[in-house]
Amino acid sequence: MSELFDFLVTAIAIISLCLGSLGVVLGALGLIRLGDVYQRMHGAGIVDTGGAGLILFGLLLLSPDWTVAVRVALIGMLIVFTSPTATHAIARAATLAGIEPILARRSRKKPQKDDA
Amino acid sequence: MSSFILTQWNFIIVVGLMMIGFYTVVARGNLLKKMIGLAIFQTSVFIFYISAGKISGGTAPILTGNPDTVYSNPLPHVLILTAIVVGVATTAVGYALIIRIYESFGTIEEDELTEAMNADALTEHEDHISETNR
Amino acid sequence: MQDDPVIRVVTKVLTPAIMLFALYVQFHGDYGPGGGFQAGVIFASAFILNAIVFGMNRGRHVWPAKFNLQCIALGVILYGGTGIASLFMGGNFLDYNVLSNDPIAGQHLGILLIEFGVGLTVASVMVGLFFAFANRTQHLRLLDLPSSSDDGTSSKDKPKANAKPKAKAKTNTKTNGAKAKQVSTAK
Amino acid sequence: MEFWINAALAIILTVIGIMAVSQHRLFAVIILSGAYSLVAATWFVVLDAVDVAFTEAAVGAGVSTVLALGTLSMVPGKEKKRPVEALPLSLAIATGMLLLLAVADMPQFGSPDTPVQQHVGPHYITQSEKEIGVPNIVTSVLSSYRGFDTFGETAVIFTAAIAVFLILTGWTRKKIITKPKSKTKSPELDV
Repeated sequence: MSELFDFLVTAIAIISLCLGSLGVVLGALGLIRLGDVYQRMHGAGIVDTGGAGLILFGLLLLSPDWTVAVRVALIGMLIVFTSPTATHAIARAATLAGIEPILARRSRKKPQKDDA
Repeated sequence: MSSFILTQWNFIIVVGLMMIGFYTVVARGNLLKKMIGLAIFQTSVFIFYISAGKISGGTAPILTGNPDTVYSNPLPHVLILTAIVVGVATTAVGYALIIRIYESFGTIEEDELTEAMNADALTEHEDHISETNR
Repeated sequence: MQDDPVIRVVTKVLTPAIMLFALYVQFHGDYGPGGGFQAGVIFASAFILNAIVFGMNRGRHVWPAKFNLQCIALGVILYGGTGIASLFMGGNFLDYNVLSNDPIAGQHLGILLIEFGVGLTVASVMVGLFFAFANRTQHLRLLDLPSSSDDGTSSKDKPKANAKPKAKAKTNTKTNGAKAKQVSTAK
Repeated sequence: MEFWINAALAIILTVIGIMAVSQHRLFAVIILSGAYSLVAATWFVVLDAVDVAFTEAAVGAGVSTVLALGTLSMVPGKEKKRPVEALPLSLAIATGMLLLLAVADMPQFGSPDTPVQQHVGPHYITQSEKEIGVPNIVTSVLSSYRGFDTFGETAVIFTAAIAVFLILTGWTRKKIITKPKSKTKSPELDV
């Protein structure tokens, strides 16, 4: 019974680690490929929540003893606190600096939409 | 050749980073960028030291109590640990000098700076001449 | 930043956590990765965050300039004083074995003291460096000198910013030179 | 496996370095140098130097970037575009080639019997527990075996801080020049 449980926990951990790595890669790709600062923030958000969150969840399941688990949980808490705040600060700074979202710009200049 | 690349990989990359930093320090005229190039140069030296202290299959030099554990050499770590903090302190002095240079001459590009300094020296010279004539 | 509730609240929550983590790094440095240098930088980052979010004046209020200078000197004195103390207690300079009856306990005490000295110096140096850079514009105003960042910092004319301040600063130096001339002629 | 992590991090580091020096906007240069420091810190973890990685992440990527941004807020944000200059490039490449020759003579990476591993390192590793009693060998070497060294480094930091305070927050000679003028014509100057 406990062997099955261990196997399941390890399997879930490995799956979440793989998904987390995929999330990090996708987020990095989005950070490079997307158009303007607001869209790129979405890529960064995927790295923070999808990537780091899933990887930390996998590591939490795999942690050998409780002190390591507590540390991993603390790192997760830190990311939960700081990542949305940093995203908010960047978005706020961009708005205050007068940068318009690329979609708003496109919808205003409708005739040129096909060119873009 | 390929075995050379495989076994000395870290040192080859260190040389590459050193070249990037060196070129930036010598060729780029912007003083702030020179400082960044210097930081890249510095980091390449750090990686060189740490790579020299690494033992394959070793762990970090924190005693585990297991007598069979192989530890990497702690000495380069100590040297680099202090070098990093000293590096940022000296870099801060460089940044402060850049700010003062910009306030005095209005530019941080090297060639314009030379011109501005020459012009300043000329005006000071003229001042001196006019004062002595007066 | 001061009028933004999200950043303010998160800063207030995080600042003690950062300080606690710095203290953990400082005093757990004997057993895991960490030590005075890292702990000092992390401790300073708490104050830097506080100053960025709540403004330079409030940041200075929390960590005054005079206290900062005293802390920088105190850290170095603590380090050197530990060495001198071991000298007076019959050992060599910075030989901690003599600090206590048991050599191992002496080593522990000595390492604790000098790591604390290093941490104190590094923390206050980093805070002081940050304030020195961040208060430069204000300081120039205090000195009654033209500041270089009066124009060019507003984001809308950023593209033109590398041509504009140059011209202005050059005129500034010229006017200063003119002032100097006037003063010298007045004498 | 370890080699491939090593290789990937090295390539990322080189790419970030080249990107950082080829940008003309200084803001991008500074942010990329922060990313460079973080990747270097990750590499230090792979190379078993956890303390160094910790310091590099806190200092190189944190405080150094903050100071650079503080400087950038007072100087122009763009670098004057320059062509790639032949002489410095050839100089850098020539130095690199010479160093590659030296690298060929270096002992193999990661081997335990190099000269670096022969002298004081084994003494620290084997005797530290008996002589110092602190599990983290880096701490014991840093503060006990090489206490003089660290004392010197602390003094350097102290001196650098004093130098920055004198350069940035001290009085300038211009103050002495402008002061008599501000006394005579204070209402005009206050505007």
